[in-house]
Amino acid sequence: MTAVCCDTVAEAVAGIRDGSTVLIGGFGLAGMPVQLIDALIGQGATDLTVVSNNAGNGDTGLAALLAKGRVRKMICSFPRQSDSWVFDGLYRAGRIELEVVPQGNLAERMRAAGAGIGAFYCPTAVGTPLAEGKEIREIEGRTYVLEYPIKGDVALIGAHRSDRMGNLVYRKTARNFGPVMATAGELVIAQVSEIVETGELDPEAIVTPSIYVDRVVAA
Amino acid sequence: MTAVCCDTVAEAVAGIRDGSTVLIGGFGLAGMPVQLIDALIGQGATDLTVVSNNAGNGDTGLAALLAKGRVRKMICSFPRQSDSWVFDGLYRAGRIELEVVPQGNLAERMRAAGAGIGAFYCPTAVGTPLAEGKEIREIEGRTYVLEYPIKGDVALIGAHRSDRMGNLVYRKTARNFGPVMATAGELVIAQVSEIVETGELDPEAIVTPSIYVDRVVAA
Amino acid sequence: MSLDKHEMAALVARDIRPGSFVNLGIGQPTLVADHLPADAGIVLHTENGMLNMGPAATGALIDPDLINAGKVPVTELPGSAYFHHADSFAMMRGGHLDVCVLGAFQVSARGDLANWHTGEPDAIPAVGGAMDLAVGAKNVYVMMTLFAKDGTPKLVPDCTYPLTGLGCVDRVYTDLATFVIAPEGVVVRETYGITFAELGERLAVPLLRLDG
Amino acid sequence: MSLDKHEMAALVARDIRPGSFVNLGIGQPTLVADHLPADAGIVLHTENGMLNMGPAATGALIDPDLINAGKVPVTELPGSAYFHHADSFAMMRGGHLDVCVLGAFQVSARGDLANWHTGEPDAIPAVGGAMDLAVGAKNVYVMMTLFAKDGTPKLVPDCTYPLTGLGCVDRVYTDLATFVIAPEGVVVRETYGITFAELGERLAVPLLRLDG
Repeated sequence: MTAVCCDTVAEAVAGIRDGSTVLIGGFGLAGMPVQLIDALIGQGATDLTVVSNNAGNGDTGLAALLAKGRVRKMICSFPRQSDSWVFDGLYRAGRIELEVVPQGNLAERMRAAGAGIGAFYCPTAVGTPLAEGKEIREIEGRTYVLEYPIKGDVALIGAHRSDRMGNLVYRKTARNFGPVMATAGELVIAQVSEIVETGELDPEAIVTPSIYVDRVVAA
Repeated sequence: MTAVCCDTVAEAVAGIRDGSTVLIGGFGLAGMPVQLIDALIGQGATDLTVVSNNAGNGDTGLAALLAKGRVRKMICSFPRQSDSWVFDGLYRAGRIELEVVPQGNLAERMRAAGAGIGAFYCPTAVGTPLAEGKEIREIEGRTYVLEYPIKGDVALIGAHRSDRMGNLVYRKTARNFGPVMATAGELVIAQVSEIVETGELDPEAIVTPSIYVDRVVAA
Repeated sequence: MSLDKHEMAALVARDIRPGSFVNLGIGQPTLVADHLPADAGIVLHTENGMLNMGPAATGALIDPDLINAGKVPVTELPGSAYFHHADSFAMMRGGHLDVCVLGAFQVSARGDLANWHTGEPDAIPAVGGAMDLAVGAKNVYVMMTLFAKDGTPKLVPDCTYPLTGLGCVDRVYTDLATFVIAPEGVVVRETYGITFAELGERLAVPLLRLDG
Repeated sequence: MSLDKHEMAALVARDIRPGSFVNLGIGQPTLVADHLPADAGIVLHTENGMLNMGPAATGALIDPDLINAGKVPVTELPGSAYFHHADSFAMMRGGHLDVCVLGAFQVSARGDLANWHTGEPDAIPAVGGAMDLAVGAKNVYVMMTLFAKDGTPKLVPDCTYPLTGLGCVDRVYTDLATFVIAPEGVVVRETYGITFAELGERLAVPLLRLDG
């Protein structure tokens, strides 16, 4: 179904259920859908599994969601940062579960979810602790680890501009995880700087086609 | 290594060896690198395996390469067309081998080759003759077929414009297989309508980054 | 009266919800586009890498770089987007299309689809994107005549032609009746110029009547 | 004289061929950029989705949407291209980068790399893109001091820290010597302020001398 343009971020995050797996875009702050995360804090859904590259910076956005005890589990590649004190505290207190996933696996596992791939043999992490307990196979002389898709009930992403149908373009390295998460989320919500009329975006330059986007909001 | 801009198509296809697997872009005639194929005919490499969506149209391009007996095997999704008489004749005469691959598998298997994926479980063709003899696995209640990458020694692709570094943009549905083949070929040769100065293409709209392209030629 | 292909296309079009993303297979299914209401915001996908495809191009609008999966020149509508083949098929196989409409040689009572190969030993096999569409779209609608030219039914207990996909068909639109392939069996939704009883006599498939 | 980190970076830069596509890891490896000749056409990749990254941004050039993998604001050069994370890591894992330069806690004589986790039980694990770079780049160069602050060697018979990748390191650039990890063993290419014999005494790894 084509996307709905929402008037408010509260409307955009309506209906997210407790226990959901929420994919949250961004790499550091670039591409991070901060207003959507704030709206999710207000919306109230809890017991969430959050999939995001990092585990929050400072005290706002994802860190604030974590601080409110609303996240049961983080799936990310790089939780530990100079300003990840909220996550660090929760983790050391045993109050949050952590699955560390190599950044490329994080991206490719979400791509697989969006592309209908059941599982894939991946060269990353062979022989390391992150491959422990996983199925291994040698193919043409190289060793691979079997990796499974990561699907989201919801994806919250930040993009640059949307048209009224939900086609998205991004800006510079703020593109990062957004396009992949848009394919892997069941309910995809995009926060953009601007919603333009349909037809204003160059069809050759659209990165996330409207088919992947359920709701957009300018924020 | 950054791309080399060639003055002639002959220079662009120099060095292609007998027995190579050659990925050839295009869907029908859109995106078909016709001048590169003509140059390959002149260049002389034989005993080729050609991977392309179709198996040649009319008497020119890929059909002409086939007619000269230079292709040992075709890997494609849709050989049979109203004007595929060259291929049809060779096939019925037992003079060419054919591997029919569902179009999505063709694309995804090349993507896997370019992305370092060893193999992937794929929903397409389960229970059909095209899955016969292949490994099957049930994952979360759905059945998948294990598919392996298709790598090219060479990729011949058609694009719209290139800059001097080899960044490529395409035009409308002529994009089709080009970007995927560019990732899966060892030696990637692109025919473009125009080579522009580096910096003239919009960095947000580049479809094939220069890292994938070895040679470009305006033709 | 039995339906002609345009009437069948109109029936299919009527069942496609506004705002849907739809792939119309090569051949008769492309006729469905003529019956989609212009204001329904239905977006057409073509597997060679485009969303929001417009009608066939004629005259000066013909552009060799802008074709559909049947290699017919087409046009673009505002809001269209282009993408490469791996992305296009990821979209299909990942279950993002709401509906695809396909032709068929045979459909089985369980919704198996045979539409790519007649099984003749000298036929050159060619599958294209049929198998990907069959497994990928949320709803697979088949549009076909109910009987082959030799009078044999195309809705069958088991497909005898090589399969395209297993249990993937949701609805079948034919010249004589429309069917829903449901978990409990084949449900006849409407008949055209034939009675339910006659249909049951001519098909080897147990048929259920639509209640209400 | 032993080398400082800038001299080490210069040595790495000297070994990168013109026209190469290179990823410089977070930390000291980023210093290599300062020593790449401007006319060599070397293209820097950052795994958060960009090719042909320019130098760090300062002042008015700082753009929060344009950062490198270390989350430092950077600039773009003519011919740069942006792509999403799955495409960026496909590029890395598919073997398309010519060189990546990484820091390390330990490198083994067989080229195993440990650079993501100290193994301390209370450390919060964080891997980022290190494992993907280790398996993906055609040439993996490590840049590190040869000895830890406590004097223990970082070039070791077997890594005791959790591994990042198996047999993936090709060359090791340190303050005291540069090494090539070859099929026949660890080859010392050059030494700085230390002799080959002294090096052999301080490392538990058998060392080969570069012939010629």
